[in-house]
Amino acid sequence: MDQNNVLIDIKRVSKAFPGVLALDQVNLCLRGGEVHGLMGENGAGKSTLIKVLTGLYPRDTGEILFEGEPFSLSSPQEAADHGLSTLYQEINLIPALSVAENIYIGREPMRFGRIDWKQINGDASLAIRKLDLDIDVTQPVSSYSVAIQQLVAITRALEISAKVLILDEPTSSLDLAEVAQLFKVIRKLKEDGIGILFVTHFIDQVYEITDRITVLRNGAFIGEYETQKLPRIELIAHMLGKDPETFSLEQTAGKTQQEKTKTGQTLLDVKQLERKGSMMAFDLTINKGEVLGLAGLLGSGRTEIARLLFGIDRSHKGTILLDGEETVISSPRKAISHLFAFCPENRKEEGIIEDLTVRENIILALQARQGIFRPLSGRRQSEIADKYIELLDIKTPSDSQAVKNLSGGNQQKVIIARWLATEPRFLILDEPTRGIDVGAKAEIQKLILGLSEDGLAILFISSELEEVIACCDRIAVLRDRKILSELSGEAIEETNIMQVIASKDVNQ
Amino acid sequence: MKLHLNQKNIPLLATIAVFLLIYLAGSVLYSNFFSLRVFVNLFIDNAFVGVIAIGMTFVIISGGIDLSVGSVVALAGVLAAKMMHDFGVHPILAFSICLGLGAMFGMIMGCLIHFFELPPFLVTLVGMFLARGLAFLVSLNAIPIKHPVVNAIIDFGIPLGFRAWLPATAMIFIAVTLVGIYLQHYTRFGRNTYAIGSSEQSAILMGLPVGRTKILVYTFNGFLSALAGVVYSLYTSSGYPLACVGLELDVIAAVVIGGTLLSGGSGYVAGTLIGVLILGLIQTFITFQGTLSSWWTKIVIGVLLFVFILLQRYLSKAGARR
Amino acid sequence: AKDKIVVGFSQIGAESAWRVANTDSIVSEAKSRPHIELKFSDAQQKQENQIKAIRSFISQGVDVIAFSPVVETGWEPVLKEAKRAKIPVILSDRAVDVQDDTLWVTFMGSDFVEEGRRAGNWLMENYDRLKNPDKSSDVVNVVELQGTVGSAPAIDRKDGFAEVTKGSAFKIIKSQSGDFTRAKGKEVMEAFLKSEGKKIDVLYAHNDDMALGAIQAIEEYGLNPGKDIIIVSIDAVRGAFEAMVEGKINCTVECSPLLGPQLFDAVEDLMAGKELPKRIVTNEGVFPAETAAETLPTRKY
Amino acid sequence: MSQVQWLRSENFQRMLWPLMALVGILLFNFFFTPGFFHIEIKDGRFFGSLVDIANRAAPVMLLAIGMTLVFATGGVDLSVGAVMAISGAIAATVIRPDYVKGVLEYGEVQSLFLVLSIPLFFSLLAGLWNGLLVAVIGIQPIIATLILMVAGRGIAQLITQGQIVVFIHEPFQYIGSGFLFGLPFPIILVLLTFTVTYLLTRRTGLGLFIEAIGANSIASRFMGIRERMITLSVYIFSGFCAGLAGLIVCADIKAADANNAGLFLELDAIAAVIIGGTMWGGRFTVFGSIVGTLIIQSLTTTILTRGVAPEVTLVFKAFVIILVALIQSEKFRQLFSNRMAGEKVRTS
Ligand SMILES: Nc1ncnc2c1ncn2[C@@H]1O[C@H](COP(=O)(O)OP(=O)(O)OP(=O)(O)O)[C@@H](O)[C@H]1O
Ligand SMILES: Nc1ncnc2c1ncn2[C@@H]1O[C@H](COP(=O)(O)OP(=O)(O)OP(=O)(O)O)[C@@H](O)[C@H]1O
Ligand SMILES: [Mg+2]
Ligand SMILES: [Mg+2]
Repeated sequence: MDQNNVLIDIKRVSKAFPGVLALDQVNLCLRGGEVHGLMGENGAGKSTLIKVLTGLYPRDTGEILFEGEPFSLSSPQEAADHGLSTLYQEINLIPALSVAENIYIGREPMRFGRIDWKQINGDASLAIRKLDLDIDVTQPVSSYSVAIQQLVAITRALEISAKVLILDEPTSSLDLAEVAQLFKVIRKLKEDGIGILFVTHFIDQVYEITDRITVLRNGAFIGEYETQKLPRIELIAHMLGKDPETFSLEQTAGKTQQEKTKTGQTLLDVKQLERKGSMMAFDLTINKGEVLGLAGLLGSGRTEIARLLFGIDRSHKGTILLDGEETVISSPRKAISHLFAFCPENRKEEGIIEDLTVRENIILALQARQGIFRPLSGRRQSEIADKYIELLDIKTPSDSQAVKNLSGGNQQKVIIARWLATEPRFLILDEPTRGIDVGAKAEIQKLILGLSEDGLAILFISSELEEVIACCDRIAVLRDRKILSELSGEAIEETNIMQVIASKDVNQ
Repeated sequence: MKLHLNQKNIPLLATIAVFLLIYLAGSVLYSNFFSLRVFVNLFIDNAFVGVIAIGMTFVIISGGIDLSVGSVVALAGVLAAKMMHDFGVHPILAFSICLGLGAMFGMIMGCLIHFFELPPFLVTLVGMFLARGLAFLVSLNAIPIKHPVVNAIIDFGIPLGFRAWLPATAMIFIAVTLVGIYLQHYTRFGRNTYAIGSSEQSAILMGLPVGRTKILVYTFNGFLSALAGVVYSLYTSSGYPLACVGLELDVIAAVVIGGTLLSGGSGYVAGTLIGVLILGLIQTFITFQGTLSSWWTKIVIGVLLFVFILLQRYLSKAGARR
Repeated sequence: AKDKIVVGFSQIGAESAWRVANTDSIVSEAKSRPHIELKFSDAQQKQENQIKAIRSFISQGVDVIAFSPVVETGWEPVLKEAKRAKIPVILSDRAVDVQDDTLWVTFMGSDFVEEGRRAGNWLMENYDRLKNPDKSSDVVNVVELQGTVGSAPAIDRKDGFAEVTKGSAFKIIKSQSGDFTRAKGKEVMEAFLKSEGKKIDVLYAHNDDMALGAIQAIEEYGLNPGKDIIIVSIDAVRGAFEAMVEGKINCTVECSPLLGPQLFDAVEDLMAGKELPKRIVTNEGVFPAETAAETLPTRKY
Repeated sequence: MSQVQWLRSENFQRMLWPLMALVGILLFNFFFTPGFFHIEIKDGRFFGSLVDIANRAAPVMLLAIGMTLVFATGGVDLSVGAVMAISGAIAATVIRPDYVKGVLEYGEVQSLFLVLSIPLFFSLLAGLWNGLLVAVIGIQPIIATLILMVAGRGIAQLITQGQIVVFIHEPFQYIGSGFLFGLPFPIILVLLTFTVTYLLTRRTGLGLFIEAIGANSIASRFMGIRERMITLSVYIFSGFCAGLAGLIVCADIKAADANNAGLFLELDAIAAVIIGGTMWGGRFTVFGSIVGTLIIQSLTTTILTRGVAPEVTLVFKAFVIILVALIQSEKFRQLFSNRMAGEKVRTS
């Protein structure tokens, strides 16, 4: 690699927010033709560094050189003009506009003084196919699931012919096939000499794609390493700031293999539930003290099942038996009254309430269940909030920080905390560990398993197959809005799941 | 025949359907209602409302609002009249100055909204007070405009046959609508307004020129308000400081009836055109009815508004279900 | 072929009791004449609505158009259109400012400037007689409650009053808009009293409603309306007569809203082909408090 | 919460700047309007400009209290002025049922209870109507309430037949011009409404729910917050506040003026709410709206007492309000403190 081909050189940049020193003398050096990993725990300052780089936040001190020239941006617009193409962590698209337009807005091809819609739609179809996705690009982006939206956002970033490509957790809700496709594209860009800054919490992906890694911890610069020369365990040690000896890499496989003392009691028995146009009739039983996983590809209908069970969408046919009694779950409120809880996959739109504080976000669901006239006292609120801030290790200067000021991973933890605080009987988790760092992910998985041992029934949805396998007692495999089969015990294995998904015969 | 219905267009089609329905109802109920002349009158009488409504559509799509428009119409009209009447300024020059000032007025409001992050509601409310106040300062009295050039413009028109006549003001309305459609669908400026209104944060992160677009939107609307002021003063051949009190609500109503969401991010100029015509039609209905007392007039306007909106919702739902 | 005379009437709105009485008079008079059909349209205080209404009358093909203009200017284009359609136009209550006076047939109603003059004249003639003995008549401090800023009656009534009191001992020390309403009249008078207090000798209100509101403010302030502060207002609605009987208003200048009979007489004459005078003056008076008790029962509005 | 914490809290910060603006306007008067701060006690009643301002502001304060909650849910209520007119018209008609038919004699004296409860009942109904359109049918608030804004005034005029219904009813007049504990009764009513609203929103979960709905209604629904119920109630409450304001105005001038009561007051209320620091869809402060109303009213009173020419009034008002708004804008303040801040960074 050409050592002199330095595109961006960040030197001793600091950035403070009220109560937080988000970046403390951070350095980063990105070269052309490399993929550079930016690693760190939740709240380490990765996203902030990117935002400082692209001019969204002014930096307090420090210097940034772009191709050797001092460089100071005041807005992402300028960044784009300078050839920096950025995918920010939260999916930032315009929900009301079409997929095609989202990809090209701001630099639409013009013809005779007017936007050339034909070309936009044509180009967009081609562009999106590079990621192996085949969707109608004229539909509004909001009609697609989070994963697809993420792919659209990635496509937009890739389509900007730039010198620098910055990707902040692009893969957080993608499954293996999509990730592989994305990496193919990234490698090609790399060959073209583009510098790519890549943020992720998936260690495997870092080793698969990056050339060098910069590690941040609590806003401080820890070091820059060649990926090949940095053992995984050391990388994690740098990120967490612990001695490699004190922990083992196998943290993730949290499942206590000793079979739980299964009561075998059925909590939910779903029979032939169907919603036209979104989910074909399916049966499902969910037992107390058990984690049931849903596996499947993009758009296979996992989220749809969760929404049906939580009363967000109404079913057209079929019944739900709760503790053996037929129950109609007509609204989230009804579901919550049965002690259900639902952690949605789209945290920005359906999860957090940005302007409210961390404390308020945590206690809201509990308060909603208690009703208006049994308010939680200020002290009780703080107690609950503090308990979960500690339990989930949420990084925030105080519980009265507005939740929008938290890092992505910490926002996710707030949502989990919200539902744990309601002490539910049945917990639906849709991509619960999206954007959560390795250490915390293991903690959360442990927590979930612990809760299930106490009798909580859990429906677990994740695009990370590994995680599903590690956490679940049974797994239902979906394809094309249909449950194909159910695996349990020994049969839970990656290859088995893949086989079911790939099987041609739909009639099992 | 298989109609290719895009999901997005259903509300717009529903609005058009509502318009046709009432027009039909009127034609059945009242003689002389179904005539080219009554139809063209909708464009003539509502030209100034329509011109602003086009600008307001952009403002509302960008997630803002502009309450100052009615006052700016009055200010522009009275200022132009004053310049012509008292200082003998040539009408073309007087009108141009007003258009420039209107655009500037809008731009200042846009800057306050963008740079100081003040709520549009408040800034434009202040703009409404200010413009009205300035109009009073220019003249407390209504000022007649008597100038051969103005008269020539007023008398200019295209005969359409059937005793109907398309005057300059209506042509301005139609031209502005066409320009609006072009800006909205075929320019980056237009598309950016959608982005800002749908999610300003995302628009910033996507590197769109948020500040420029926002200021431009208010500038454009200020310009169109002044243009509406010119249209209004041609329509009445005078300038009147108390003109168009409460017009902003009519305009917003027209835009919203046309299917634009007040929360920003969606809507169509074409829808607004229909919205303006629907409001005009309600009035035509009432004058043709001709026996309503003042209070029943208000109640009936309210009821008709309600019925149209219900009908529109019902039709778009029914359309979406297919 | 038509056996009825169709009259299109465009009213300003229903912004005050006076206006309502005006509408009432016209509508009920039309009802009482079997061969007249009235198309009534309320413009909600907006000129643009009036223009729309008139244009709509033209396209409906009415026989006569009558209207009370919101404002004097701005009627040229639409009146030309009416003329082209050969529909005669009658103005009521306010004149219009057009160069070509063949655009309208006749104008009936009040003269706002004249009303202001009458109020001023009455005041100058009667002040000495009514004033508190301890007040001087060398300098008389007048406060004025104006109507809606920019509206024709407000401008004209102010001008008329100013015209006749110019150079006299009567000085307007405060003048604010009370929007022709009671509530505003009360609020503004409170503020006047706060800042000028007992210095105020006379209140001139552009309509009775504001005067009635102001009376309450004066009473609450602890002064005697009609004695400590002489009150002159315009319109002569029934409420003002009641107040005059109690001695709280000293004089009100009539502005008669009962134009219905006159209007339809004119319409019928017109259709019968008679020549109408360009100006039909309404019979109006000045009512001092002394005559109030006997006039009150005859007031219709 | 300790005091220091409270001073730093977001809630206090949001109220700080409006309060400063109010103090500024009052200080101006302190120096330039003699006797402005003079409060005297006559017959156990407080008199003075400050009391007057609060008293005059009372109706708009009530509107603003209701509007604050509506605003926080991401809506707006344009119909408040019309509802004021309806409520006053009904009250006057209850007192003199046959006045509009030309009967000038009073019938039997109506009990105060009826005179108050019937108008308030219909105000609640008006609020319910708005709420149904917004929360159940899903019409955009500005249009939903515009319907009642237009039709409501028509209804009020229909009730009074466009006439000004004057009346005498001592107990009812007390609502508008009576005194209690030395203060004008409207002020007491506002204090009462404010306290109840404050307790209802801040001592229960309601306030938080309203803010949650306004900030993110989807997420709120997913959490089991009764979004529709709450939105509905908020409009009903706004209707009630408007009705109460209508009664005050009507009792104060001893007449129901359906044509003008509450005309354009919705704009004042909206301005007050925004100046007071409430966001459209999100955080709200009822106290801030009270301060906002006081700012506008002290401005109006200042204009009236200082004798600003009526034609200049609006221009003057516009400049003061925009100044008040700018002081509240963080960006604007930064502009002026930039030099200081710049130095701080350099030295650190
Ligand atoms: N606008 C802001 N205001 C205040 N604090 C902020 C703001 N943005 C970020 N922070 C704080 O800065 C720190 C770094 O946040 P950042 O988003 O950079 O973390 P991150 O490394 O991207 O974490 P994650 O992996 O969870 O996305 C966090 O403690 C966060 O709370
Ligand atoms: N391939 C696709 N083509 C068109 N629409 C899709 C596709 N995938 C998903 N969607 C839309 O996205 C929404 C969510 O889909 P679904 O619940 O099936 O996703 P999922 O199985 O949870 O997978 P993921 O959330 O990972 O995309 C649905 O409304 C569906 O219309
Ligand atoms: Mg991040
Ligand atoms: Mg999903």
